[in-house]
Amino acid sequence: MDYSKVNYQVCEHCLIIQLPKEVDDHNCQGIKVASEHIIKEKKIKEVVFDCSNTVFMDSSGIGILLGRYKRMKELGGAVYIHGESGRIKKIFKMSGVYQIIQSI
Amino acid sequence: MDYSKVNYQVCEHCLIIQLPKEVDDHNCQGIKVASEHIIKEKKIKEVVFDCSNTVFMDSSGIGILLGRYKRMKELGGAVYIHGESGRIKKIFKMSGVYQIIQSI
Amino acid sequence: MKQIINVENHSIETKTENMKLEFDSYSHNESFARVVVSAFMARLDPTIEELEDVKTAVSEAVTNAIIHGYKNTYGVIQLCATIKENTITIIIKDYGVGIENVKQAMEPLYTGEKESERCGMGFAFMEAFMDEIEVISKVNEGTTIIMKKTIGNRAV
Amino acid sequence: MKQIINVENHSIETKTENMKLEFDSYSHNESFARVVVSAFMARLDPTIEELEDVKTAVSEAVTNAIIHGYKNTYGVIQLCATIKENTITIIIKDYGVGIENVKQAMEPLYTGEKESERCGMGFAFMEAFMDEIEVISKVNEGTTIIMKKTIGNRAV
Ligand SMILES: Nc1ncnc2c1ncn2[C@@H]1O[C@H](COP(=O)(O)OP(=O)(O)O)[C@@H](O)[C@H]1O
Ligand SMILES: Nc1ncnc2c1ncn2[C@@H]1O[C@H](COP(=O)(O)OP(=O)(O)O)[C@@H](O)[C@H]1O
Repeated sequence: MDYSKVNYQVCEHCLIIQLPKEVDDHNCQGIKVASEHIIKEKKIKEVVFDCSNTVFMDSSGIGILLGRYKRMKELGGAVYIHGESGRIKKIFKMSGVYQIIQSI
Repeated sequence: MDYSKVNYQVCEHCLIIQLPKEVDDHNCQGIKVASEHIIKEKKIKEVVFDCSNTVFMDSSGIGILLGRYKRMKELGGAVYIHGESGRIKKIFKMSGVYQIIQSI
Repeated sequence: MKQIINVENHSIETKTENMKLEFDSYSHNESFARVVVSAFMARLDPTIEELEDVKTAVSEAVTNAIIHGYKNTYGVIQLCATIKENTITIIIKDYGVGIENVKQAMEPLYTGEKESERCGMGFAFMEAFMDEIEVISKVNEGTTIIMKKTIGNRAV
Repeated sequence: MKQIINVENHSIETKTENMKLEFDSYSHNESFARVVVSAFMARLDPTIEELEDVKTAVSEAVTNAIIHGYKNTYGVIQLCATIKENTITIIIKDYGVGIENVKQAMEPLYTGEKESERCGMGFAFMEAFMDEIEVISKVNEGTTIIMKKTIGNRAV
């Protein structure tokens, strides 16, 4: 019943952020600080948002993606999306995320 | 997502009533009329309440059971309970149902 | 929540949380009320048993408001819930016919509806599943049920 | 539901159903509001797509009330929903800071919170997922969002 769990996994210079079941403002609150910290400490070059557990996302999720995208661009790194399902794909399409972030 | 479906199955002179997932006043509204009709038409001697799909029951469910119990007693027949899980068992124990209706 | 509090000074332990719901006395709202209370209560991290106890008590009180309070008419039902520390207080109110003799109504097996399939165990279930219950009623004005349960009282 | 109607004469096709919910502007109530609207809407038998559309719009409006309307303070959020035939109308109201320029606020990608991780797509999502949206706001008095969606409009 914990819809808000975020998981961080570091693999060489790649950070994989496993997004929660429901991505909203409340469940996103810790992501900015935690990911910025890891990106700095572990000299991260690539950030992957794993959406394979995610069934709900509102514009707060888009904010988080774009936030990391800008940061990684500054650092000369990259951001990717992975594992998104039908509904989440629709949200990404609508908000133009695929124009700047690639799905792998 | 249909929590209110009731199924009736007749086997010789036995009527099996499959109770819905959630047994409350709303979901019980058709049971009295439908079962009385079948009991009369099919000369039912035994009524079995199948609770194997039921996860919620309030006192409306007890009312239904006791209603059929009284009716079958008048007709010289019997009522049984079947397939009840932990929570439903607790409700039956609390309300003294097991003192008059047997679980098979 | 009674006052505006600043985020910085805001301590999660002492805060009170409130919700108030109004809905029509249609019988399909019995399950709606259960879902709302379950979702509100989730923040207390109840056991499944505790959750089912509260859902059952809410179901009884809402059903009574619908079938006894408003009988063959329709009206509004109010459901207020407050969480303070680990205690949930639920108030269910109707503006229906009211109860003439509350003491008698609360007796186990008493039912005012002899002809229907009511078993007279609604109040008994509310008492069994909640820690406290109070009934306030006035004929032609309506009925208010106040119920409390402390969550996580595993030792008791 | 505006009048008391007799059960016998009561036709299920034409009835209006109402609910009104008040809750505190804590961010964990974003998901609470979604659950309540989902449960209320279930009676329209929406497709998963329609349900998700409404949940997303509600999430946007409630989040805005919490983070923009009440900023660093807390207050009450009101969520009213009405079902009439197969149309759901949802009204979300806060008593917070209000919006000075509604037209600008509704522009896609506009956000008043440059420093946070808001992307300025809240209103765009509400417009995309609902059939109609109206915003009424007054500085220092609060904001009201009125949204409508007809369910089962599969041909459109
Ligand atoms: N909200 C209410 N408004 C009017 N009468 C009520 C209300 N709740 C309960 N009662 C009266 O109290 C009686 C006992 O209630 P209860 O123990 O729930 O049993 P039951 O609902 O099975 O009759 C009811 O039959 C009814 O006469
Ligand atoms: N309920 C509200 N109270 C006050 N201001 C609001 C409210 N809703 C929206 N706004 C203002 O409108 C802007 C745009 O809102 P929106 O499109 O949802 O984008 P975002 O929330 O990502 O900033 C917000 O940044 C805020 O300044």
